[in-house]
Amino acid sequence: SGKTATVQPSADADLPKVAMLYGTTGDFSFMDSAYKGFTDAQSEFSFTPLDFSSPNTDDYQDRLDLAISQGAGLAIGIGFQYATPMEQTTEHPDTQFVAVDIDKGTSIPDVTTISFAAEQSSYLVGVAAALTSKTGHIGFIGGVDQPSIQNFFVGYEAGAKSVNPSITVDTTYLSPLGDFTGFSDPTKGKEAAASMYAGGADVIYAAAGGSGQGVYEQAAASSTDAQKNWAIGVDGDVYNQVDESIKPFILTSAIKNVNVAVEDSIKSFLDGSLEAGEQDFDLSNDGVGYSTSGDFLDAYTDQLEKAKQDIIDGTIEVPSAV
Amino acid sequence: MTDTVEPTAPTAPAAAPRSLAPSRQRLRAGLRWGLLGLGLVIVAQYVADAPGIAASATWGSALRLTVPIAVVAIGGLYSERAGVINVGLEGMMIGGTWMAGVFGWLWGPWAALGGGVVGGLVFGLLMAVLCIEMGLNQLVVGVAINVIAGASARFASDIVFNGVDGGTIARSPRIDGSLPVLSVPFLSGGLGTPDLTATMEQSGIPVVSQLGGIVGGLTHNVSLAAVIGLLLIPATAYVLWRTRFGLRWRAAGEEPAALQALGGKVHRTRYIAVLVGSGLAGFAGGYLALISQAYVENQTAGRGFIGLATLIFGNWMPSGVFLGSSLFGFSDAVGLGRPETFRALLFILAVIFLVVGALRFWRGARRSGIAPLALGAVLVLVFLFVPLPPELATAAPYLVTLAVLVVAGTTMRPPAALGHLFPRRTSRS
Amino acid sequence: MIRRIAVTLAGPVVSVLLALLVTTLFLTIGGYSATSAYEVMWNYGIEPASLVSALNNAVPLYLAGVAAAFALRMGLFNIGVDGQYRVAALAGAVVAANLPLPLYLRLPITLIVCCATGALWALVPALLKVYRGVSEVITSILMNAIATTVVAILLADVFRSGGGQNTGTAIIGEDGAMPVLIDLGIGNRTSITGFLVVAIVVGILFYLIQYRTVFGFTLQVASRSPEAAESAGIKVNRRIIWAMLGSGAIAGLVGMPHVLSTAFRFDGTLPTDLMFTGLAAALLGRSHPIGIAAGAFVLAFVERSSQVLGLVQLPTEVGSVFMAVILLSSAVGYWLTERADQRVTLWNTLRRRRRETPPPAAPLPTGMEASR
Amino acid sequence: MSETAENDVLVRLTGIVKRFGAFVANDRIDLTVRAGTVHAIVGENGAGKSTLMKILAGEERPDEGTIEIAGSPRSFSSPRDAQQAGIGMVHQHFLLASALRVWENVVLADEPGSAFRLDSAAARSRVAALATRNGFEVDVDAVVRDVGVGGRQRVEILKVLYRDARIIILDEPTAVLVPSEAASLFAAMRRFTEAGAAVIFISHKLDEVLDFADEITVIRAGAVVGHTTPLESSASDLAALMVKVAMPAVAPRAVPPGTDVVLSAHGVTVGEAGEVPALDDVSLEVHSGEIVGIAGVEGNGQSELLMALLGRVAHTGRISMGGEDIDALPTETRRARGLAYIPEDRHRDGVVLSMALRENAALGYHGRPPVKRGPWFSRAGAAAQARAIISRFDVRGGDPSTLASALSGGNQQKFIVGRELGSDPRVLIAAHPTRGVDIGAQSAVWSELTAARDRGLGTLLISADLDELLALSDRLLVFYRGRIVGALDPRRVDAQELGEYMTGVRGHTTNTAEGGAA
Ligand SMILES: Nc1ncnc2c1ncn2[C@@H]1O[C@H](COP(=O)(O)OP(=O)(O)OP(=O)(O)O)[C@@H](O)[C@H]1O
Ligand SMILES: Nc1ncnc2c1ncn2[C@@H]1O[C@H](COP(=O)(O)OP(=O)(O)OP(=O)(O)O)[C@@H](O)[C@H]1O
Ligand SMILES: [Mg+2]
Ligand SMILES: [Mg+2]
Repeated sequence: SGKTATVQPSADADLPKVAMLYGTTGDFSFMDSAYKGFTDAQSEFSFTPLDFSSPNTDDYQDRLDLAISQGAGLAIGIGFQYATPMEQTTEHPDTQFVAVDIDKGTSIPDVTTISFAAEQSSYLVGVAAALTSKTGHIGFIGGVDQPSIQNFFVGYEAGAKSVNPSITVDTTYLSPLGDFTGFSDPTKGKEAAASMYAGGADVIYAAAGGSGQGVYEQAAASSTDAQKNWAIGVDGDVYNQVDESIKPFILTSAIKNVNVAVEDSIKSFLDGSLEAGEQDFDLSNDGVGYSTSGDFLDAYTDQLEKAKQDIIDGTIEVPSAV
Repeated sequence: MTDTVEPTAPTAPAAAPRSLAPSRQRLRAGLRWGLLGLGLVIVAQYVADAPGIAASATWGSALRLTVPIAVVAIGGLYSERAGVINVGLEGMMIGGTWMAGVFGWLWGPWAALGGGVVGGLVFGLLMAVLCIEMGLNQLVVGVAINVIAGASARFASDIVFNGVDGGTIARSPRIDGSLPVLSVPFLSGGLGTPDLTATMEQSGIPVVSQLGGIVGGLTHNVSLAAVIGLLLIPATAYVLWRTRFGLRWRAAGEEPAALQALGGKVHRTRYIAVLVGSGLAGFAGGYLALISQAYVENQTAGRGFIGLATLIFGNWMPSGVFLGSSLFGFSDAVGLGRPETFRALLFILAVIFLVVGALRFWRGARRSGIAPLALGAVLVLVFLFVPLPPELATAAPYLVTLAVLVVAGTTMRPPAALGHLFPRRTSRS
Repeated sequence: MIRRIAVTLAGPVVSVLLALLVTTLFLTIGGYSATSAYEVMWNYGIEPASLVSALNNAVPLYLAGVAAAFALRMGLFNIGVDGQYRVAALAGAVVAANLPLPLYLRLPITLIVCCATGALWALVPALLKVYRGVSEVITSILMNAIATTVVAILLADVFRSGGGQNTGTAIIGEDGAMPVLIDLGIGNRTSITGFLVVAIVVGILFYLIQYRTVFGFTLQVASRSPEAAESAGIKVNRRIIWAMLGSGAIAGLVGMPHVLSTAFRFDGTLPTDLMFTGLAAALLGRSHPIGIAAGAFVLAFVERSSQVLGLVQLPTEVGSVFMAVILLSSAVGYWLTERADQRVTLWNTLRRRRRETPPPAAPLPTGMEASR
Repeated sequence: MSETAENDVLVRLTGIVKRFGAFVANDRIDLTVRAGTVHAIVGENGAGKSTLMKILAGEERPDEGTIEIAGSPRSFSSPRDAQQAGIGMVHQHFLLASALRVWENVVLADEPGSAFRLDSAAARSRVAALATRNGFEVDVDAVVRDVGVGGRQRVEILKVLYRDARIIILDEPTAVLVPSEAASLFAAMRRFTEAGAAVIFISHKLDEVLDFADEITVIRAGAVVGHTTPLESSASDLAALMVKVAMPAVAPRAVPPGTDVVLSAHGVTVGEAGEVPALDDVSLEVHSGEIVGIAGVEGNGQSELLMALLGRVAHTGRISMGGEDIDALPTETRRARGLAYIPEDRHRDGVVLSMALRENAALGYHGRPPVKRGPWFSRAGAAAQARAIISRFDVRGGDPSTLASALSGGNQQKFIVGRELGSDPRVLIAAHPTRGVDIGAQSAVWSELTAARDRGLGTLLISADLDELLALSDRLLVFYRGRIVGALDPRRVDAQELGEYMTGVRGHTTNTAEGGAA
């Protein structure tokens, strides 16, 4: 990445400007994925990137204003918190707004809202977990006890129960609502997983950002010859992120293609086809899904694909927490 | 070690270690309390139907969660015993995690621990120079170190880790390998011997299986880093009371002028204490990084502050720090487990509080018996009738510590010169 | 007099210069260009909208700083401001949204409820300190964590309004929100929040109580020498409780600018770092009301201007580094200026001595009777 | 004083100058101390005695001048250097870590043992042996916090002896001691000198200086103004040299004491339930215009009586002021009703060292004008108070904006006395009002106390200084083990008899003292 500070290149003044408004990278999930979409787009298309990151939780409006005042043609806000500022900023004739990861069914005039059906992918990994579990006991570790994470759990549980209605699903959140240390405390993640594995669960779905690392490590550490323990990753394909020694224990990951959403918005903005309105990223358009890296799910491909098709067809109604 | 939930925790450390004679008595008392505690745990397990409370997983977790808090608190003890308030423990710990990430990534797990110490020392040096040399307000410096450590760790990660394979702005590349784990031979399967405690735990026989779970959890597969961390506590007690430096160190925190008048070197003693303490805080950070096999941004999650609280809870005594941190670690482990385990903990607390309250009433100290009795009664009611919101479990360690403080109270005896600047002697000008 | 002002001003100036120096060092080592960073930050920071925003953002920092300072003057380290303001903000948001009264009644009641909630939360450490001898630092730390859980439970199970990812309380309408003080109307969002008035009132009250009343005097005595205080008829335990209550009451207001002027509800966007930044402001301003105000503004200014760093591909952490360094350098800056001031005083005295050519021996002290 | 051989000279200070900023604390001081002698240094408060001693003990560096020890010039860069040269100092304000044990305080920084082990057994036995050898009764394992003043003093001296000092400096060692303790200290001093050591001894009590010193050096305003021996001078000569005032003396009283009782205690008991009470069923009365003295070895209930009268501890029994019960009243109200208080330990509860004299003048009087104006604290009013105290009581070394810590101990004491007497109180409780105060100031304080008495003030005087008690009191009560064991007439009692009461040799327990010596 460019480390030398460059004052805004005026030579590129005629290039369209795309601003991305986000928190901070390094959460091993959502923000990182969005940021990846932004950088991928930069290498593929030609536009001037405006990178507005902030660790604060109270300056969403500021960042939006900044994007407008810097002449951005497109402002992509990452996170549901952008819904309100984008709704309240009614005058933005020269700037198109995209709000990523908004609740499904939210419509804001003149704004492209993108939602992800995370419960659907969670349903599928729940099916996978139930099929793989030998003990009839699986677990879920959430980073922070907030709706977006509860949503993963709700889908996961429904998926698992669809396979084995009597399955036990343990659940632990590492920190309460409003305390974000749960997303970055691998130590706690590891201990929570240790407790769950010891209590009989043999598959754990970790929707816990950076704390997930502890869960993955524990899956490997607590596996014995007698019992193999699995972990399921979230957002990106965790199999590709972890160390070789951990890979054999990553059953699958529930994928949320935030990067695709960001990159696609930029692409359609550049070719002039970006429309305001709702976009749902779900199983039907591969906006969410599950990974098969490691090929541990080969035996269950048919069941998983059927469940996926049923969801797309609407035969299965996946519950949601948001 | 079964006295982790010992009821009299905060009052016990007030007694200074004296001569050797009463030590056997204390051992016996400890044993007695330990057995009572064990009995209580067993009862709680059946009453609350919570196998988790006596499971080796819970006790193993408790041990592992205790270590970083105990070590960082001991680090704080070093500096505060010498008279320097250390609010910067969290920052030093952050420095430790970060440096452990670098060292561990480059040179493996042992280096990670060493790197943790180095990372702590960087901020310890800053604190020492600013507080001891320049005499700046120790609270200001502590707070500043916390802020500066957080900001510069991220800044430095951007430069060092970002773009390296497996590293990001919020994480170091993986620390490959881990420190050896130890188990006690013939008890918990060390050196390839049969794992007696595991057999006991699985036997399902009352008392035997719980004993197996608890002992097994505390002795099976304990990381060498945890062992080192725990050994630091008695080692610190030894240094504090059995070495010449220890005497000067205590004097520097109690009455530096007396030390100086006798030709001791107050500033040097304080430097050593602050630096050693920061190194230990960094060590605690390194321990965390080893658990996650990488530096992860914000992974200290406020443990430095908990360590500070534990230090005060433990009345600036190594034994008190141990009790405080194990209380915290145990409740943390329970909070991460199944909800009924948390209910079992509530039951245990309720019984302890009721017994303590009743004992106080019986001995005539009625007023001080009211708080434990009331709290115990409330806990019993909660245990019997109130469905607990699951969020409450995450606050378990804080609530338990607060409850114990309310019941026990303490005669806090901070070092007399804590926070006092001791100016260098006016030299010829 | 001029010298006193100069000395007072020199502290902060030296601090800022030192902070710039250290941050430049950081940036240069990191391979960034410091000057371009400062340039864009400054240019953005002095835009009217930025100045207004910095002013508005300085208000909660100021309140947090004053809350910390209120306890600090009694020698108490209220590290629990954090929990106090979060609990109080939740209470305030609920009251402001639901109280069926006109604004002129609802707003003051809301603020009073916030103060009361914050004070109540601070009462726990105070009582434990007085009756159980437990240091307020440890109980405050515990109460912060417990506040998180209590807020989470109340928000999730009781006060949550609406679904979706947002976990906020009900929206506060016009009738409950803080009116805008002035809308400067020079571009986007250049209205100054009415909380500025609240902050000024709190600052004045703080100054009067702490520096001008007998009560403030007794607090000072109680903090510096509890024994002397007791003998002089000052009840130290009561001062501890009052100081914590006062601190907690002010802390209760910290979250309200966000609730009543920005988000119009209590939700996940409530900033979580106000205590430490506020504490930094208090320390920068040496617990003096005007100093804290200046400190808060500087910190808010830096925070706001660092938003623009992304334009030059610089990480926003530069802002945090700068803020952290300024905190340290403020202490160092004061140290340096004090040192210099002492030197100057000594030098002046010696020079005056020499000019006066004093008699060889000091005048003999006169007997006691002679003076009567 | 015969001409002693030059090699007997242990200490020779020449031309010592010490400045603090622009202030000259020591101005070209010369001092010669010989082996086997007790050398006293006297001088008024703030004369620079302690400073000079600190220089000799290596704690301060002189700006000019030389130090010769046993003939060879030395330059001390730390107390350690001075200790190695055989110099040990007992400080005016004890330098003891009160949370540490006696033996720990003694061996600190010179511990027996190796780098990794402190040989505590050896340390304890060495300290215990040292104590026995010197006749110092002290429990080496006691925590210093629990040791009384006399004991602390012995610990301080043990520290010096432990380091084999040949030159022992005692800075106002007797200020806090009762006569019996002082006597044993002097006996010990003699033993040291007989063994060839030199003792340098600072005191404001001129009679003990004349009794025990071999040589006397007088310092005024940082300079040596005289050198003499007890044979050559009398107390009044010394006093004249020091401050040019006469010895403090109290004129026989002209006004008879009043008849109305201004302060009374009936059956007052202070103590923890189940323990021997520290103050046991004490009753006493103070009339207007009367000074009631309380004698007793420190720690026999005097402090508890003070605290009870002040309203700072829980007690049983009845206390009344001017006929009204004040048991239920807080300290604040008692003080507002005219109870003035000169504390035992000025640093503990007399002044706030880190505050200016202005604020200190308001201490205890912050609830009334001119300091309190409505709810406001009037800095001008407080400053005026401070200025009045400073000029009326000749407090030297500061103006209202000076920090209290910048005053010498004696001047702090004068400031406190001035503050308490300046408020026109009805009752004064005075504990050790002239502790650590030079003679000039002492006579000033005494005449203030008697003047106030003549104006009708009822005073309860607690003092360790028997001369003071005998000179000022109208009646004398003796405390022993928390009880009143004697009510004596100061005009008819001598120090010997008083001492017997104080140590419990004589005296039956009387709980009522009104009848006593009225
Ligand atoms: N760098 C250090 N790290 C750890 N401990 C130290 C260090 N330096 C000194 N100590 C300890 O402090 C104690 C005193 O050391 P120091 O060198 O100050 O002794 P000293 O003042 O020279 O004493 P003595 O005069 O008896 O030799 C020793 O017991 C030693 O263990
Ligand atoms: N560190 C210091 N800084 C500034 N002034 C000082 C310092 N130490 C002493 N002084 C001043 O030097 C003078 C001499 O002080 P010193 O303590 O030697 O007096 P002293 O003769 O011992 O008086 P006393 O009988 O009251 O103890 C005093 O005026 C004191 O205020
Ligand atoms: Mg002196
Ligand atoms: Mg040595």
